[in-house]
Amino acid sequence: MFEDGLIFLNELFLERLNYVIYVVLLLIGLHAMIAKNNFIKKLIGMSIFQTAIILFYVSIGVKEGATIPIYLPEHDPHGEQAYATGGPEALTVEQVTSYANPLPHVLMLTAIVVGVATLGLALALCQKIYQGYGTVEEDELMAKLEKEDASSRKPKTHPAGKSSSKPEVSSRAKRSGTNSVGKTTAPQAKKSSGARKTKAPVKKATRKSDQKKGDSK
Amino acid sequence: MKNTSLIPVVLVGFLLFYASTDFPEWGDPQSPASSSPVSSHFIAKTGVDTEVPNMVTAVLADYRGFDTMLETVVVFIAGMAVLAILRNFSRKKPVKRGHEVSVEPDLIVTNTVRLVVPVIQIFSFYVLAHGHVSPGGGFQGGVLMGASFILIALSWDLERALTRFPINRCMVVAALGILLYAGIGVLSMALGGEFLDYAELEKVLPVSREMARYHAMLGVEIGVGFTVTAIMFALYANLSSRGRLEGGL
Amino acid sequence: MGLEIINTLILLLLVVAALVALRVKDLITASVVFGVYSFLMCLLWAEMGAVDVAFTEATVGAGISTVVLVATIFNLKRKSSD
Amino acid sequence: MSMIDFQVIAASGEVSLFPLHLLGMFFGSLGLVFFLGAAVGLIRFPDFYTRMHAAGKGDTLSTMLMLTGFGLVTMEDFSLGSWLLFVKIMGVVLFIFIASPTVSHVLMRAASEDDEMPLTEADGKKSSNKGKKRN
Repeated sequence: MFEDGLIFLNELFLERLNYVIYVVLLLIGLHAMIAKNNFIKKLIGMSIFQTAIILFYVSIGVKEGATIPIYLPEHDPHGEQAYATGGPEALTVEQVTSYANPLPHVLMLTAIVVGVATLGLALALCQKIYQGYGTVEEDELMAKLEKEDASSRKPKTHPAGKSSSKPEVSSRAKRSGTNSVGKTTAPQAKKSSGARKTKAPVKKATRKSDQKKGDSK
Repeated sequence: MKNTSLIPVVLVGFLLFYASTDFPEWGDPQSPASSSPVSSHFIAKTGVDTEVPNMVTAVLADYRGFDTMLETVVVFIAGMAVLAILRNFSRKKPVKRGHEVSVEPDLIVTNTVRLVVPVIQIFSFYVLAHGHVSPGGGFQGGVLMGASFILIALSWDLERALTRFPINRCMVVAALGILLYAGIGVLSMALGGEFLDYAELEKVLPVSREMARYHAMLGVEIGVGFTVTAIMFALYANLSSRGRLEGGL
Repeated sequence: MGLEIINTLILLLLVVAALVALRVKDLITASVVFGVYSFLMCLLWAEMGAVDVAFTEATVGAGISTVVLVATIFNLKRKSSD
Repeated sequence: MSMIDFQVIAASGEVSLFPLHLLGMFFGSLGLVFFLGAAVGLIRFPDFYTRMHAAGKGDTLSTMLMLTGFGLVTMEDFSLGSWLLFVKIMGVVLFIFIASPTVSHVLMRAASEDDEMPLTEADGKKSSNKGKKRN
């Protein structure tokens, strides 16, 4: 049992180090994406995750003792040597095994470029979040969002809610100030803001004024 | 949060380590991925079919041309999205950033960049056009070209780079690249083949079937290079200036 | 055998670079170390025979992506809480 | 190039290649020595400017030396292909000769704009009295 484990470990760490490192990097990236607080750190973790998967693909395409997937001059079917012996011929099986597998390389080549494009997109979103909330830390952002949410739900306890609904009404009143209806909407809005106890009446009042405005037009 | 995140990480790690014992031996030529008929076909037949010595370029631009076209479209869409998210047209003075220093562009740096940028651009053309015979191709050449414009923007300021490559032209060039790519596909369709079946281009090009594929691949790579150049520069220009397209880094 | 030693060395350095990039609190340092990580990855791929991928990673990962990260961090806060 | 190749080359009588390889290996090892010096300086020097001095100069010179040595070693015969490779490597050397000092200059300038003070003699005396804290 113990020796089996030893052989297993030996095989894992000496002959398959590429696979082990791929798993380790993937886990590092995954942990960073879940646990890190800063969005930029999360994005770096995402990139590490991505490169780990690319590492996996490229390691699968490796052949022992093979060269890079570009034809050697003597193997090139359209090279000078091939024309000397006759028309272009496909490579034999032995010659095929002397080249690395090009398919994973192609898949990963496009993945890298698309990866940097998506990284740029994510960074643009980060900048937009920073412009809106002044932070890219996850916990601060969550706290701010919760505060905003709470203030919009319970306007009595939080003065911020009052200010958020009041300018809306007043601006509407201003806009329709030239209309004759403007005089009727303004007192209503005042009344509603004065007699505000729950959320529902406020909404009704603003809706009513909206309707009136719409009717007048 | 930090400790609970360890649970999925450990779980995934355990599963992957368990699975990694079933992976093929490292560097085994008989592994499923390497001995599959698809990759063997690519290695054996690329030179016969297309006259391109670099298999990666051939597979990228010819055998899997549809895939690459849509990858280019993905890059294009990402650039458009960054422009749409960040672009700021307001004339108000921006809020000063915390560690901003406004200095004259450095004499040594600007002169070095003046020397180096043409070399980089010529090298990017070389990489793009020589990608059939050596490592390289549209993506690499395009990124190098975009990097040369980014270098100008870094050493002087963004306006100077934008006088050479305005953002409107950037987007036009990006769209032109995809148009070139798809246009070659449609052209081969019009000549009686399928979409992106470059061999049909022998009817308009004075070369053999294999050489027609070679030249069509070059055209496709140029299209990819256009798009990637423009999008890389647009990414930098928008991200470094918060969408205002003015001022240095 | 010589290549295997280099391979092992690069693989171990990769893990170190990834951990350092995620542990530093200064985000500029983190992005520069991430550039180092990308470059090590590029070396590894060149060693494994994927020259095209290595070339792309050298231009994209070590060039553009670091620059874009730094450009963003200049517009955000430089310090990270973790 | 391993030692076996040398023996083969020496045995086959193509002695004219031997000095070129030897010269290339000499340049390569000289570059490694300078690299070691740069690394030691980077660790041992006390403040940012001296460290950049070590890194900038050592890096530039050692990279150029190593690349030159590499170009000489790959010079198998004097055919057009090997000349082309040699010229390409020399292009890289020229590029590094231009770019690397500029980069260290930019780093220095950024530091001086960031009010990073160089270590003066007074600082050295103070820190030597306090103990080796700045190392």
